[in-house]
Amino acid sequence: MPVTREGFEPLIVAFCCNWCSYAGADLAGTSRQPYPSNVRVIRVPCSGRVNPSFIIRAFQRGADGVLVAGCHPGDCHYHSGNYHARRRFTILKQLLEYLGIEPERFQVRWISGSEGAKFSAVMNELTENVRKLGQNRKLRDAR
Amino acid sequence: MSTASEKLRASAAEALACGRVSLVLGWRKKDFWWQSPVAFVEAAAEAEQLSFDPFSVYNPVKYLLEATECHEKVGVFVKGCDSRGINRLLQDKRLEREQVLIFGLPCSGKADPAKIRAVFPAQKIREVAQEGEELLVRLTDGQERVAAADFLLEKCLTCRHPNPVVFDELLWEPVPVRAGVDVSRFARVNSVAQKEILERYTYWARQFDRCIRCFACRNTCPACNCRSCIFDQAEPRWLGKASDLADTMNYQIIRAFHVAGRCFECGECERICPAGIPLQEMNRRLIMDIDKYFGPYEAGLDAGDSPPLGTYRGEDPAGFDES
Amino acid sequence: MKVTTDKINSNLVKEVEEISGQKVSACFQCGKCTGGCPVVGSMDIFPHRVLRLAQLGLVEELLHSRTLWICASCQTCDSRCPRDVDIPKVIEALRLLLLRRKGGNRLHPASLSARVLANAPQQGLVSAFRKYAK
Amino acid sequence: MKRTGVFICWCGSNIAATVDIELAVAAAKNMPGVVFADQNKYMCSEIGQEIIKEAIRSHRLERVVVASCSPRMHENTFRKTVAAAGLNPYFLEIANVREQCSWVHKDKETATAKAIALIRTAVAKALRNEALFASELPIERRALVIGGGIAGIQAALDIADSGFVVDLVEKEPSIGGRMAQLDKTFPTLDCSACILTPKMVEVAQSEKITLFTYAEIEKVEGYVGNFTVTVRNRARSVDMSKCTGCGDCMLKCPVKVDSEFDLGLVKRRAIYTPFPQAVPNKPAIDREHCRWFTENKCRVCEKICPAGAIDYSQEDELMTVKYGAIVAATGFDPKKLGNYGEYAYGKHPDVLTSLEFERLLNASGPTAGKILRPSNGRPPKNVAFIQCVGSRDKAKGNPYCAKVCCMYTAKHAILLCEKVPGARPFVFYIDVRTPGKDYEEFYNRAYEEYGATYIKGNVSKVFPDGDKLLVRSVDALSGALVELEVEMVVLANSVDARAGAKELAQKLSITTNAFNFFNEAHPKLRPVETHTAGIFLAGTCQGPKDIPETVAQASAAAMKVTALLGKDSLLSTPTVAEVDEKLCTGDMSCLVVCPYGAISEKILEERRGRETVRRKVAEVNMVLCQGCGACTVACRPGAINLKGFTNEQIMAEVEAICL
Repeated sequence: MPVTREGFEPLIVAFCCNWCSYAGADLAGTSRQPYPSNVRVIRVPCSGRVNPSFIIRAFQRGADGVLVAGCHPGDCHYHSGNYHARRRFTILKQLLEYLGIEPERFQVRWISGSEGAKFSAVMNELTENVRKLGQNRKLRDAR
Repeated sequence: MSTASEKLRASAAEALACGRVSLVLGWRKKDFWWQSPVAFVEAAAEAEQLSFDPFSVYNPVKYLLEATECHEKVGVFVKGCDSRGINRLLQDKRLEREQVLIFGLPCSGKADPAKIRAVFPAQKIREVAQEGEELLVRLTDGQERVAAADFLLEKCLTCRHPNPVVFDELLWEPVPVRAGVDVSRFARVNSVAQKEILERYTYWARQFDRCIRCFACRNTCPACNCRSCIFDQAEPRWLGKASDLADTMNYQIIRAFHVAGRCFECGECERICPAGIPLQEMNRRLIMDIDKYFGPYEAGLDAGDSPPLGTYRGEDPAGFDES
Repeated sequence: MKVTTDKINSNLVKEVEEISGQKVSACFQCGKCTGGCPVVGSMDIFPHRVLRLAQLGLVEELLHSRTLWICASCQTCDSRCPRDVDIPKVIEALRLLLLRRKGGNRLHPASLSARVLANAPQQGLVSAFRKYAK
Repeated sequence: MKRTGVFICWCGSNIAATVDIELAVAAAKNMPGVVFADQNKYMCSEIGQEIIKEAIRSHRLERVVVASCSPRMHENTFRKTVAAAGLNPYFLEIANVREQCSWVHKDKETATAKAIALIRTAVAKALRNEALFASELPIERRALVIGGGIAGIQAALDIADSGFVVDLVEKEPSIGGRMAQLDKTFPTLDCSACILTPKMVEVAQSEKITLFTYAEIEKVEGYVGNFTVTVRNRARSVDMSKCTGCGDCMLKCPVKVDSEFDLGLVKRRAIYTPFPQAVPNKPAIDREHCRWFTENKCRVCEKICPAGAIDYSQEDELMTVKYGAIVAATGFDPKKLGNYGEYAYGKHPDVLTSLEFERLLNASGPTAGKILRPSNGRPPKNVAFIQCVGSRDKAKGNPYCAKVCCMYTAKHAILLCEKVPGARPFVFYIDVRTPGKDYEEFYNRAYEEYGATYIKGNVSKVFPDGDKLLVRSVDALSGALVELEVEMVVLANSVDARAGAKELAQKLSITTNAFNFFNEAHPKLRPVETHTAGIFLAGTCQGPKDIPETVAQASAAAMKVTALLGKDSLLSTPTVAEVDEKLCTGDMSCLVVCPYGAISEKILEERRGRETVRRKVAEVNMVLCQGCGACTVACRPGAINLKGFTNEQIMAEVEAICL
């Protein structure tokens, strides 16, 4: 957990699909659109590859916010992966909120390979929202 | 002895005697008045032990997984809830329809021993039997009749399918659905959902804190029928071994997620939980969301349909910010 | 008539859209509405132009138009519109805008005497209170 | 633990200006498994790559992590580098410290911390990397083209020209398609038949092309390089080997049916070729209308045929052929106008669709090329052309633009003026769209040279008025109401996907959009490929297009086919799903979500005690699997895993990234 002089710095883990959102993140880089260094990306082939277990595990190990980013509906490189992801994470998100986890902490977004600015904006927004919430203690391991 | 039990015995004895099946799953009476565990009957002569009483609540369906490995065809008695478990196994390809002979038992609900104990002194109760709409409570010093409806298990109060949805033979006439179940089905979920977010967390943290990770909820659940459960695997270690609240939440979230769209609301997980965790409130929350986002769906009614988490529609709404 | 940034950005267009539930921006000016309108001969601003003016924020100009009171809401235009714009609803919204502006178009509960309140049929009161209210 | 080397790239100052490289190298040296860490100004340079190769040798490295630009940039470069040093290329991992770190962060301290975390994550993953190998597949060197219009013809000719064998399957008794129905083509006014017919003949004469007309696709199985296709050859009732194409039968047949080719403007016989230039120029019997098949009498054609080619006993034949690649070129249907009562189509004979008007223009059409009113056989003077009929209409038609109507209407206006002296074309339009070489100029000629009147206004209603037609509209530009009395109305009806396109898409396992046009794999960069490898698209089955675009796409598809068939073998992607049979329950949740049909059931026999028990498990076809991983999440026990992105690897990344 990076804590700087300014106080609490959240850790954001982003699962990005290789074809759209990871390319969007790269484009944010090539077009120099800054976002906080709190964000760390894990590259997956498709949002449909993201297992809810990975998300819970990230929260357990200290992530304060988790993002799953994939291609826009209809644009999935694998045709249907993001549609399955949309169903899975729709109910997972409702469940987490029902259990009392703040909705801002777990986000799903569609970011295309041409949306570098959007990637950057989403990361800024997510980091700020989570920063306001403070540290994730609810799903975090005690040790 | 009630005619219901007699009908069970006769059906089982007949099926075993003529060789239609080599094993029948039902219930038998055990040492205490509130115990009616699952019985395994392999010969017509043993059918006498079968009993169908206010406590024949256990779902015998999960035993079919092992039973069908060493028996070509197994007879099984099922209540409405149990029968949906059969469809669960059929849909999950864990069972073939020809492997089972299903005796359907329309069921107007099973009794909650705790509710009986709350009214009658536990030491005095010797037997509780169903007589029509009433429970006959035999005490050490006499007997009393009470309305069975007042002593129903929580899960039976919200039962939408008291009659078996799949069977070969129905042992008696179907029973009506209890009035008001549709309202009460999600009442508890809604009351939790209405709490403030921190209150919700505190509520669930208090519940999960009691979890001893005995996995009884998983073991009893016919939807949890994997050959090897991820929670038992070592590499990757999906679930930590520490009895830590975060690990418990991990377990409970993923367990609920794995039965999402597949849970058919038998409520055995919650009834059997030694820590009294209201697991149905999680399962039903998922059912609510599935109904809301993907269209109404009830699992276990039709083994031929497609569970909502294996399919999709292009125009599905998202339960998150899609902007 | 003059198009200015102020007019284009004015809230009047939004108001018309909100009241009518129609998106005036959907119109691509094919003119099929005007071509089929049975009362177009008496209109000073033709139906397709009503939408064009609304797109450009020229709502004030529309409010003074005779067209608002000529349109018979026969829905011929609506049934043929390839962009699914219900023009009679847009025109009705413009009429409502005028009526609201004039004021005095509905009952205010406070203005009624206790005797009236006690004796008037409730349904009548409710509808009178709500007349043209937002 | 695998001996891992970490190589950190400066990328000149691109990375080094924001990330403290020394600090990162020092940190990397302390990471679990790392036995060597180094840095270079440009890791991707010859020198940089040599450093990696040398270190692999001298430090006996088993895994390599390069911290540099995005893996989308240089992953392949470095995979080749480690392969050159004798390691499996998939032992490499990239930490993206440029695009996703140094370029988006300014503060050196936090950027360095993040870079170290990213390197740690890549190391954690690399330690769990396994050797992956692409498998090789044989290729069936034969192509199938579905649809014998200009797209299919062009694709077949180009594939044949490259030396491969092609089967061309056409549903109708002749190839030629929609283009054969046209008179002249914009913007050059070439005669359609003059440029199409030679190509049709070329198809018939090509040694490499086998033509199957009156045939349809029944079933498609298999995968790229190895499709197995069942084709239904419909009973033609004419022995093709005996028929000489003399046409006597067609003259004597007593049954008259609306000609599909002439859109019902004239009749054809029950034994017929669709049009005089048909290829093959041998008739087929339409059994639905033939008197022998419907009433059991007649047999006139059999009596008249000098070659004895009539064979009423023929039956549909199914043939099963293996193909390496498939081109879908099934074309379009003109939109049916049932929703558009306001245009009086079907109520007045002088209201025509544009394709019907095209037949009137055509020299071999019902009027031998004269524009005559169907009602009275006299030439019209004033003709209204209505654009966007059923196009750009989200209320009751297609929301999309049909793309070709603006241009062919300009052509119709010009041809009207040429054929009927003194005639006046009126074109009712919403917008005129003429992108394309020489297109705008062609449109300009229509109103400048030929005097076509363009009116911006969609026609609201066409009123039959005696023997005339009253057209009501508005000129949206002037605001003037328009009421014209015309003798003919031509409706530019929209382009629909071919009826049956959806069913064919299902057979081919390709996707369609909401309007049943076949989906390309990528709208910009893979416009002729589909999501199913080995299946390509040509022409209007993918979406409305004109002839030049169709031909270009057909040649492109042919090129894709020949590139595929020209390979020695196919390499499959190595990052595919894999089943752990011990864990597999066999409930096939994975199969349900697989978009490629790559998963099937397999019966496993295993020993349990003294018995052999059989149980069902999932099996992955490594060729069909594209590695999306949707199955891995559907699988509750985690029995199906994705190579290269395994559960173990991703969990390790999560652990490392959160440290």
